[in-house]
Amino acid sequence: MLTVNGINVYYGAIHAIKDVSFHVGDGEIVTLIGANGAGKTTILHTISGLLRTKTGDIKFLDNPINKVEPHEILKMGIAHVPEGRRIFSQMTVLENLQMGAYTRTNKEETNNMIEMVFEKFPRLKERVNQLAGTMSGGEQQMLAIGRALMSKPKLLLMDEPSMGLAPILVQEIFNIIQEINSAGTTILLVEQNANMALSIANRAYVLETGKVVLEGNAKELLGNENVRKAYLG
Amino acid sequence: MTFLQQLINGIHVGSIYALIALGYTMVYGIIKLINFAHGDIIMMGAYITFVSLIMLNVPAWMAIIIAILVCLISGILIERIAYKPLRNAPRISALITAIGVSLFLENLFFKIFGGNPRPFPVLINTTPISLGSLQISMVTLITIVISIFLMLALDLFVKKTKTGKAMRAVSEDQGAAQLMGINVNTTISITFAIGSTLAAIGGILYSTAYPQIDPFMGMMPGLKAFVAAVLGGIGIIPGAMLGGFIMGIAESFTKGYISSQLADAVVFGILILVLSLKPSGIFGKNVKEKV
Amino acid sequence: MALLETKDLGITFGGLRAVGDFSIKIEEQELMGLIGPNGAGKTTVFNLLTGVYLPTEGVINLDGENIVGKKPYEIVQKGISRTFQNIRLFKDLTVIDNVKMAFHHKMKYSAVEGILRLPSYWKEEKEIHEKALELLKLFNMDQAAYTTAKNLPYGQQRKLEIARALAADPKLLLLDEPAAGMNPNETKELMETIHFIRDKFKIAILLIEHDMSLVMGICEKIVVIDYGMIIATGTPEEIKKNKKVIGAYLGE
Amino acid sequence: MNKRLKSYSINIGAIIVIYALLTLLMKTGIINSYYEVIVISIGINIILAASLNLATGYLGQLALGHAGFMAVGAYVSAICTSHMNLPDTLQLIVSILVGGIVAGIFGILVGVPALRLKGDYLAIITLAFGEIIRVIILNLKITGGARGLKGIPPLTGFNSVFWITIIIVAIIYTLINSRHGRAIISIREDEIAAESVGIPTTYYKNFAFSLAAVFAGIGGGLYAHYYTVLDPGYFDFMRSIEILIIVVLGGMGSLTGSIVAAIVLTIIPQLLIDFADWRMLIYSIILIIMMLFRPEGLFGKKEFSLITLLKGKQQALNTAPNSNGRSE
Amino acid sequence: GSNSQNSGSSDVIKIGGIAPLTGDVAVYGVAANNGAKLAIEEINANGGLLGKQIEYVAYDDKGDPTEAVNAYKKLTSNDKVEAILGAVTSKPTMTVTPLAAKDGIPMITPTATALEVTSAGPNIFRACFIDPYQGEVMAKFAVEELKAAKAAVIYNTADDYSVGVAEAFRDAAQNFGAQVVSFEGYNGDDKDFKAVLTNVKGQSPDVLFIPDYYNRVGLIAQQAKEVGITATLLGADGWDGVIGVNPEAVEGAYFCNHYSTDDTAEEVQNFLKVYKEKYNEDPVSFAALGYDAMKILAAAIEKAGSTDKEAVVKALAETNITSVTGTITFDENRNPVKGVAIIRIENGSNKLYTKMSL
Ligand SMILES: Nc1ncnc2c1ncn2[C@@H]1O[C@H](COP(=O)(O)OP(=O)(O)OP(=O)(O)O)[C@@H](O)[C@H]1O
Ligand SMILES: Nc1ncnc2c1ncn2[C@@H]1O[C@H](COP(=O)(O)OP(=O)(O)OP(=O)(O)O)[C@@H](O)[C@H]1O
Ligand SMILES: [Mg+2]
Ligand SMILES: [Mg+2]
Repeated sequence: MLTVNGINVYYGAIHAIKDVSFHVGDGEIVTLIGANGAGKTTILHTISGLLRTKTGDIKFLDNPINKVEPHEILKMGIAHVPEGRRIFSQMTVLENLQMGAYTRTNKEETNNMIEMVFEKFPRLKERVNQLAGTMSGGEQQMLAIGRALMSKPKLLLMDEPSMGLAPILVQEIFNIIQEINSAGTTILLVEQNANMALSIANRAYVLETGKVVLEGNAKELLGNENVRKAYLG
Repeated sequence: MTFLQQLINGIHVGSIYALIALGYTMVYGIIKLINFAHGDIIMMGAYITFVSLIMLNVPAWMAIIIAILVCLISGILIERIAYKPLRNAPRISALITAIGVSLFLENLFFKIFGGNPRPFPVLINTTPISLGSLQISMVTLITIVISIFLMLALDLFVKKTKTGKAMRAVSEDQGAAQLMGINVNTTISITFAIGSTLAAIGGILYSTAYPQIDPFMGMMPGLKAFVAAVLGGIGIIPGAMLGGFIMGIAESFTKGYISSQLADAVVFGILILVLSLKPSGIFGKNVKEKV
Repeated sequence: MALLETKDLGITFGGLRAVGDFSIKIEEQELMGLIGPNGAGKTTVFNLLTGVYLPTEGVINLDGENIVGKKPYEIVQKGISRTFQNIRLFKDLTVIDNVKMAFHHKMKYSAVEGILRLPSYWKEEKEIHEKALELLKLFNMDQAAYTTAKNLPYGQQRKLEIARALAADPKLLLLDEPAAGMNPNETKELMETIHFIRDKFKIAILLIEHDMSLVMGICEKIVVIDYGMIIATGTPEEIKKNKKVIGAYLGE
Repeated sequence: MNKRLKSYSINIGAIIVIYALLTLLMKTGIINSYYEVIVISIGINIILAASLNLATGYLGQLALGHAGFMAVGAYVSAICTSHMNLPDTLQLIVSILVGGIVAGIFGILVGVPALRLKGDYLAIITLAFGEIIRVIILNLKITGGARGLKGIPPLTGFNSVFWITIIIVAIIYTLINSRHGRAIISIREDEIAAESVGIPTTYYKNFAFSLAAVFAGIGGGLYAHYYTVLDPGYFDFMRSIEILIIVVLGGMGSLTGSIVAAIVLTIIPQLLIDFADWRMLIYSIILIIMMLFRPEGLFGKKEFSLITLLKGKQQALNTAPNSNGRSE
Repeated sequence: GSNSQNSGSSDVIKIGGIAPLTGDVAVYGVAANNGAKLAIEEINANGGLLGKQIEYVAYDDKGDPTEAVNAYKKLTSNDKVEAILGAVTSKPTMTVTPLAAKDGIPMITPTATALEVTSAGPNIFRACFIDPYQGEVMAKFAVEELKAAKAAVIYNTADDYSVGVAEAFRDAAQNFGAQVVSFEGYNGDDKDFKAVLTNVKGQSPDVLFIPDYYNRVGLIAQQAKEVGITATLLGADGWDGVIGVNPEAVEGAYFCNHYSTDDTAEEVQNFLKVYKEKYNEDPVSFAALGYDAMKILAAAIEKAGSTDKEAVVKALAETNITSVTGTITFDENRNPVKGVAIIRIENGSNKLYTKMSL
């Protein structure tokens, strides 16, 4: 579904991503793990078009997307739950969800989606008219995920969705990720909580200072001695 | 009677301020830039109408459309050339280029048309309607009606339409807005187009009321309108409107009952008072940053 | 007397009672955890303790003195400093300048002495420079002293924020989710650091964290809140078994 | 200690050399009285820009009413001179100090309400105050109303402007590189974080803002005693903007930037004077282009330092709030 | 100036100009400057001065006193001009006069009307009337010719020209026995004067005196009509040009001027013709004064026989020439002594109504 081939990304002079290649198959959950600053967020931003590759290419459903504008990429079916949530804090919860369905024209479908999101996150329903910026960290995270689901993406990029969530919710978020996945959405997941991520993923890539250093079956990596030492504690 | 007359005078000026303030507020709302060149779009609107009428001899409605189109396109171009490259730069840099653009437009028109004020042709029959000893000119009525209509339309547009919501999203977080599938460049261009259209209309109404145009005519109403926008709560459309009316009426009453010299001081004094009591303007939401 | 004691502390936002009837005691050098579901009001408690929000009810006694109504900077000077859930460093300043900021209220020389560069200026500046370096060394960050803060990796930024809070010389340190965004290995390292800080600086620490390995691993006492109210207090062992806590927060 | 001494002597040496050179060039007439006016305008602009930089660059509060403080200083010092009769130099010093202090008092009066606001609201309220000050001056008897003040004794000369500029820039520089300056900078960086490490932000905001007003007032005093005529129309909003342009172009938070920009922006209009009515058009284009190419200003937040330059190091640019001489 | 050349040769006589060529008072500066340039062209075409061509170097002062000093110093230090024509508005002029007095350089301002302008030194002259003079003449005219009993005055508080003339008019009108029922100021950058005018209307005056420049007068007159004022409008020399801006609003009004365009004198008609040919617009009084100032200066240099400062100043003091604005001599304060033309606006054009002096 998604093929990333030898991409290099720079922040000014900083070479953040070095020759990274990986792919995500239809219906898979693939996870990227790695220490702080390894470049995980950078990769997700590059896929959704907020950052540009210097060299290399990215193909989504066989179409090259590394020169496509971010808003077009969303229309092609990639949604992104960004790091740090980036909800619209001056808008209400409901308006945030509506923004998620910006490209959709069918009102009824939008309302159905909103109901579905409320089902998954009842807390959002309680706060439907609260300004998003005043919600707690965890509530905002739920909103960010809900918002991304609104566009019914084919591929969902998730950047540390469990960060700052209560343990009971972390469990739940991972359940929801699996649910979303089994409902047909492919998922590329970035996580610090490598244990959890590897336990729900099909395959995984390990990143170190902008390079892929290891890849394989998620369950195998979970058992890998080096990975355990470096990322699982 | 003088009282009512002064009030009507105030509402007239106020509705023009309000109309200009709307454009300020919209542009500020989306890219958080005090668009100093906005006042000069007013001047452009007036000059283009003047040129089309006098030199090209087109009918009035066409002159107005030409003026609006030219302003609209200029607004978009100005954003593309002078502001867009600075989107990720400190905001104050864009403020300085905005001042640069303002100086440029003023001096460009100065160069082309000279500093001599030009009489603005009569677009609206100016015979006043008399109600007793009260005089209301047609211009006043039309100005008030157009301003209020445009404000309501704009408010609905921003609140209800998708593009309107996209504007609010872009104003908060351009990156996140892109992730929602919003074309940020287009949205910003639309905002400038609307703002410039309002400025053009404002310019024409202004020049109809004060039928004389010169290259520097946009400065004062621009500044006052900006103050009006802040007074009402910048970024908030009804706020701009209310701010405009308050300024106009306060100005008119101060001139009429206290002293003309103090009009500016009173207007700015009201601004200071309002901001001291309500730091984000009359309709401004007082959002404290959550830490 | 306890170092910090709150009585029936509470705040209401509009109609929402974000925190209520919040009474706790923190002893000197105690290491306490504050946990609870998202939106329970943990960060709000921190904001009340540090004067960012003015409580609508209740008292906060620090060393027996009620600090309600004091400005945030006054509270820092009285001995409570904090880190933020969303990191708030002076992003464009160097690491060492970030730390030096927090020494401000401990320094004496006046603006005139500073401008005239009198000996008091040189002496104090030299002192805090050395102190700041020392502190950074404790966190293994002295190598990065002259890097701009925003260029640090996330984990290091969290550590820098803790170092900066420590530089303010608190009696009570409040840490809001210090392990957020860290992988399990980094979290482990952080646990050791927190322990070390407590012992070395002899201060009390109150921390919010969702990473149970950290909370259960180092806290001596844990307070659990839900919907702004305390639902349980106890040692990690007790909390782990508490049915209410499991239902509301920990999950199975 | 040694290093410190060396850095002082290099800087003081450089200042004396510049002073001697300028004086010599004036004596020999190479700098004729036209160029002398430019040198003096540069000095006054440096004072105004450096002081605004304190409020806007270091404190981070966008202020659009700086000309108002300059006006207060100019008028008060001119009136002061007309009511006293001291020897010239002393008279000038007393007058501009009084002007500066009164401007500083206005700074506090404006700052207390204004500094509670943030961002552009602060900008607009300072603009409002600036305009009110102008309107008041326009309506007072003692200021001569619309006619302005005339016949102010010409007490300002190259020497006074040169040394006062040096002193003010030095004060701002040493202040910024002290704990008080750090406190001011911390407010620019993150006000909430600043409070959370124990910095009384309200105090420092008012302190920096009114100190900036004092210096602007002194600049105004020098102006009044050089041009000998005061026109209330001169101290309008556009004048505040001109000063702001210098600060931004030089780099917000860079004193050397303000100095260089003051020189450049004083000279450019003079060079353009031969283009008559094309002049402002060209100026506006230059302004736009400069900002597009260097949005962070000529120097950003960096300072140009002679020491590092003399040592031949690669980085002659030194991060500002860092008293101990190292940079990234 | 666009026409400055870097020649130090002595086969030209350099004359410096200071005028607002940009900024919001540029209208006046450009007009005065155009008038001066026209005079120079004529002189040069007729063989120049003392057998030399005049080289005119004019710098922009933006109407700003600071810039005027820059311009002055540049003219005297770099261009080493022999005499100075300028500045145009009063404040920049008064910033420069003390410097000029110290240097002793012959200086004539075409248009700076403030009373104190020429008091800086014996080398400072002007070609226009002073503020009080115009105000007094118009007061006399209102009371004696128009038989006005109630007069109202509105003036621009930000402009010392306007203030000066207004105050002189008020005082004189009272002396001549009229009642000044309203004396109100407005702001320089206003466009809306209805509030003030509404108050004036309440006093029902016979005449309304508006001493301001033509661009604002056009607006004020328009709005005076709108609020229903029927008083006769009166103005001063700043009005010249108003018929180009808003002729209907000022129909039937009177103002005083330095000259009248329907004066049949050869100087006037020739000037009107040549000016129009060259600049493609009708000259306003600023242009005429710029032209005359240059003529006065040239005549003085010719008379002095050299460009020696003292000689030229002495010759200036003895000026007696006839030009566009009349026959000009100087009084002991170096202000011109000449008649005032009272103009009436009829059918959209300026008609000489009468000539007056105090
Ligand atoms: N805006 C930026 N400018 C310069 N460098 C950046 C920027 N953003 C990230 N970097 C650098 O790029 C590298 C990769 O950063 P990235 O945010 O992708 O890491 P990450 O793997 O997502 O880390 P984390 O787990 O902390 O989120 C880091 O070295 C970081 O310092
Ligand atoms: N300024 C405010 N205005 C309105 N509501 C607020 C405000 N600050 C906090 N709240 C609300 O108070 C509740 C508690 O928020 P708080 O940030 O304290 O939660 P928390 O326990 O820290 O959660 P998390 O673990 O997710 O960070 C939330 O429901 C939040 O929406
Ligand atoms: Mg990341
Ligand atoms: Mg929290």
